[in-house]
Amino acid sequence: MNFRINTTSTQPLYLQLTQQIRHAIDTGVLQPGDGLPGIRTLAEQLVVSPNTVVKAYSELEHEGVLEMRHGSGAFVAGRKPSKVKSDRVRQAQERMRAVVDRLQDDGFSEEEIQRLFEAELFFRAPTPRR
Amino acid sequence: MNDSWIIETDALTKRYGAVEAVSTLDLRVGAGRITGFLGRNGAGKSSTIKMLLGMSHPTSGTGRVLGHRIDDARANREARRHVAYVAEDKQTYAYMTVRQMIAFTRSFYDDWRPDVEARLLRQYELPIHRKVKALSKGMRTKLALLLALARRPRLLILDEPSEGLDPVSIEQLLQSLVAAAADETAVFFSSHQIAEVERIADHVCMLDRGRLVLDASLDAIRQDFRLLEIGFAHEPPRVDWPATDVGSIRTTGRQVRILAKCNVDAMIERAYGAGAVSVETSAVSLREVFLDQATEQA
Amino acid sequence: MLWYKAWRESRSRFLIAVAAVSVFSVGVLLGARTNFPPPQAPLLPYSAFVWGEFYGNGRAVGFSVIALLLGLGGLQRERASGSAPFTLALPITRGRLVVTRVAVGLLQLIVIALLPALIVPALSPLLARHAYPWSQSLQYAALFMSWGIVWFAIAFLWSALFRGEFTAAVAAILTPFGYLVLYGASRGDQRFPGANPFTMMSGGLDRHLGGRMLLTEPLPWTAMSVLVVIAAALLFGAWRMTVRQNF
Amino acid sequence: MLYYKAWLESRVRFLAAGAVLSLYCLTFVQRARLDFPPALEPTLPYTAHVWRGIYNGLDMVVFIIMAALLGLGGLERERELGTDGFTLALPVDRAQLLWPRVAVAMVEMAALAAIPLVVVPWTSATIGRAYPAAHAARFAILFATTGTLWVSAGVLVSVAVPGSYASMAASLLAQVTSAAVFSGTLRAHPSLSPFNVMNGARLSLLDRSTDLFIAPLPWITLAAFLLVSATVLAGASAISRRRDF
Repeated sequence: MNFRINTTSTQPLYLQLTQQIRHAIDTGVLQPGDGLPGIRTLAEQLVVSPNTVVKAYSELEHEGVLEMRHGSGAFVAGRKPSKVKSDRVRQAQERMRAVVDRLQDDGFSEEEIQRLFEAELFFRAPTPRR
Repeated sequence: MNDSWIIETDALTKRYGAVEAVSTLDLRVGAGRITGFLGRNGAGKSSTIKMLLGMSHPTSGTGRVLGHRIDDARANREARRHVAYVAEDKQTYAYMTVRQMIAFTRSFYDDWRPDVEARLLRQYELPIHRKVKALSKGMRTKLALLLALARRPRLLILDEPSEGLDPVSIEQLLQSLVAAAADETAVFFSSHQIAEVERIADHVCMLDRGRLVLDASLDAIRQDFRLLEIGFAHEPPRVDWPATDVGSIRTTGRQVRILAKCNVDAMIERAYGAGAVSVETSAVSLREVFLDQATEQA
Repeated sequence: MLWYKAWRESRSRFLIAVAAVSVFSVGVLLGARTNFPPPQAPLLPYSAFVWGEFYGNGRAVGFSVIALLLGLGGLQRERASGSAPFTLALPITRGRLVVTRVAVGLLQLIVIALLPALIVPALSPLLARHAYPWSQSLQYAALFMSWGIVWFAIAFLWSALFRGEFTAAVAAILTPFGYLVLYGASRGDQRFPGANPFTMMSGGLDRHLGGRMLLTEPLPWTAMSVLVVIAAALLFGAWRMTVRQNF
Repeated sequence: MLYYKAWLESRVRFLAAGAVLSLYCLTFVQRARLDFPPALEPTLPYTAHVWRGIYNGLDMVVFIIMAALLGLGGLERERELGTDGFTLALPVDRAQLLWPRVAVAMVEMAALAAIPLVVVPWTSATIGRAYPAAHAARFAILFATTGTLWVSAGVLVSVAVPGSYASMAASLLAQVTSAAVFSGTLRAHPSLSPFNVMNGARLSLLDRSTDLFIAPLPWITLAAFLLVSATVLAGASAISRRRDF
């Protein structure tokens, strides 16, 4: 299970990590009951502060996605993700890829595309995660 | 936000003749986190660190490291038992071999970790029988790092640790700092490599002309800091922006550029209220914040 | 600007020496005002008193030590303090570095040799109420300089050779004494008496013979020129070593 | 371990001085086998010859100079070499950094003072001469006690004067100046001058002809010298504590 953190992006690292874990669970790469790397190991592997990992894990535990078993680390929670949900996510991915391709054909760079998404997301609805 | 500050200064000041290298600094560094210490050359970073470690005496004001007063020689010495420090100049004793340097340093601390010492010796490929004066600059830096990392201190202070290291060694260094933080060591390091700070630091403190101009968490910078480009059709009116929320304001012609630290929506409404015709917000990277805060006082 | 660099690197040693020599010279002349002629030797001629205070063995040792200290420093010292790469990156040859340091050092040494040579004849009448001939003090200055430049060159060579600046300094300080030990051990003082540096610097006169302790015969020009050649050879050696060293 | 560091930093000065002094004492006695008694003074006792050549000769001069040099080094020198950051970060205060250096310098100085005691008596025996070890021991005590003055002067200079060569110049010239003062203005009180006390010159300690001890050591003066050294060292420690790096 390897994650990729983009340190220059303006999105907090712990959010990136939570999204990637959530994505891995949704796409079925992480099954319920699977163990996640320890805080120290993941921090050293990604070369990020352990607090980033701690924050990501506690965020996901708060949402019930992960279970923290004392002493042995974080595990994916018991609820089996419905099959439908993972297909829906996969379709959404294809639509997203189409949009991005068209934007790139129109000459937008990756950076601008990311800023467009952000501005759009940012202004649509004040995100609860202040 | 835990309340036990590892480093806490109170109106700390250091004056060299007429120049005020550090002026009334109220620095707060928390336990259990990695704090980046930024600032231009001569902003007062090294002077501050030297005062924290009792190397130079504050002109006025005081501070505490690990709860010990920094301007009391005996208390400062007690604090240094649990502090590991890598100086800006990575020089150690030219006339000692690597092995002698390790034996010498180990004798002062009871938190020495021989296993980490052995691992770093292998990882850094340090020739233990060679004299320090015969080491290359990179090797000297790695030795200085080993002498600090082969311990379990409560606080690790590093003054530009990655200076003079190749990319692979820098990656190893950052990993060691992360590992130290995972062992409940507070890490406080000054660096000019913004990318390093952006990657492993939880919190950032920035000095400019001896004053604290930034004290924020990286998550806050990424999430809440926004650059507002406000355009007016006419002369921009005087608007009293809330001082605590604003990092800097710059007016050029009918354009006002504000670095907002928080409450961005409120500011946008206030801008439109003041007759702004266009307000553009964009996220801001640590580098942009640094350039903004540093040139702000230029 | 190399002159300025050489000056700044040796300035404190030089100023300390100048201060000490001037204070010492004036102090002695002031002292002479009250306790000259000394009670136990009422007939002691003033020139003999001056010889004892200014040119006797002890003072020749002092001057030699100053000469040795002025010769120290250079690139090896910069290597220790980390500025060698910067200096070597300058668009200058190492030869020029050596030449400027030698020139500045020798000028400083001349100033220190001339200090007593000017103070004593000038202030003796005023402070000690006795006269002392200029010619004598200038001749002693020349004698001091003859061995002085050799000590300077030796220190210069040692500090080009040794990496640790204290090692070079200690080697320099001990060189005259090492020389005397070998000189004594090889019974040199019987075979070629002229080769004892401190006797020569004191004008080859012996206190026990009494008299006015004035230089009467001409200066030993041959011996002095030999010393100049030796000093030049030592400096040349230091130059070659500095040029060939890699930092 | 600070003693170990102090030893490594002063080792070169000590060993060099030890070599020169031992070599001098050895060659001096060996030469006496051929050239003693000197033609001009056939009746000169051997012990007086030894006193002139060693205790009032080159051995004394080199001992005085090197004793002060042993006191040099320390934090000012480390500032020049860039290791002051490392040393000052150690969990020891300035006094704990200073005293091992002073102690090692004092021991080294005492060793240099003892060289004639170690060399002269037995080498004199090998050339069929005799020099009483007891007297050599007393000279060693006089050398060592007055030597503490030079070591502490060196330590004071090493703390006050930045720059290793400048501090050498300062300590050596302080010695030359004090020699001049004691032989000039203070000429009338030889018992105060360390230059006289260390070998009994111009004091009523030694027999006029044999230069051996005929009186007990001037313990009060020696105690006074130790007191002066202690105060000078305390001053140096105070300066060192207030120094900025």
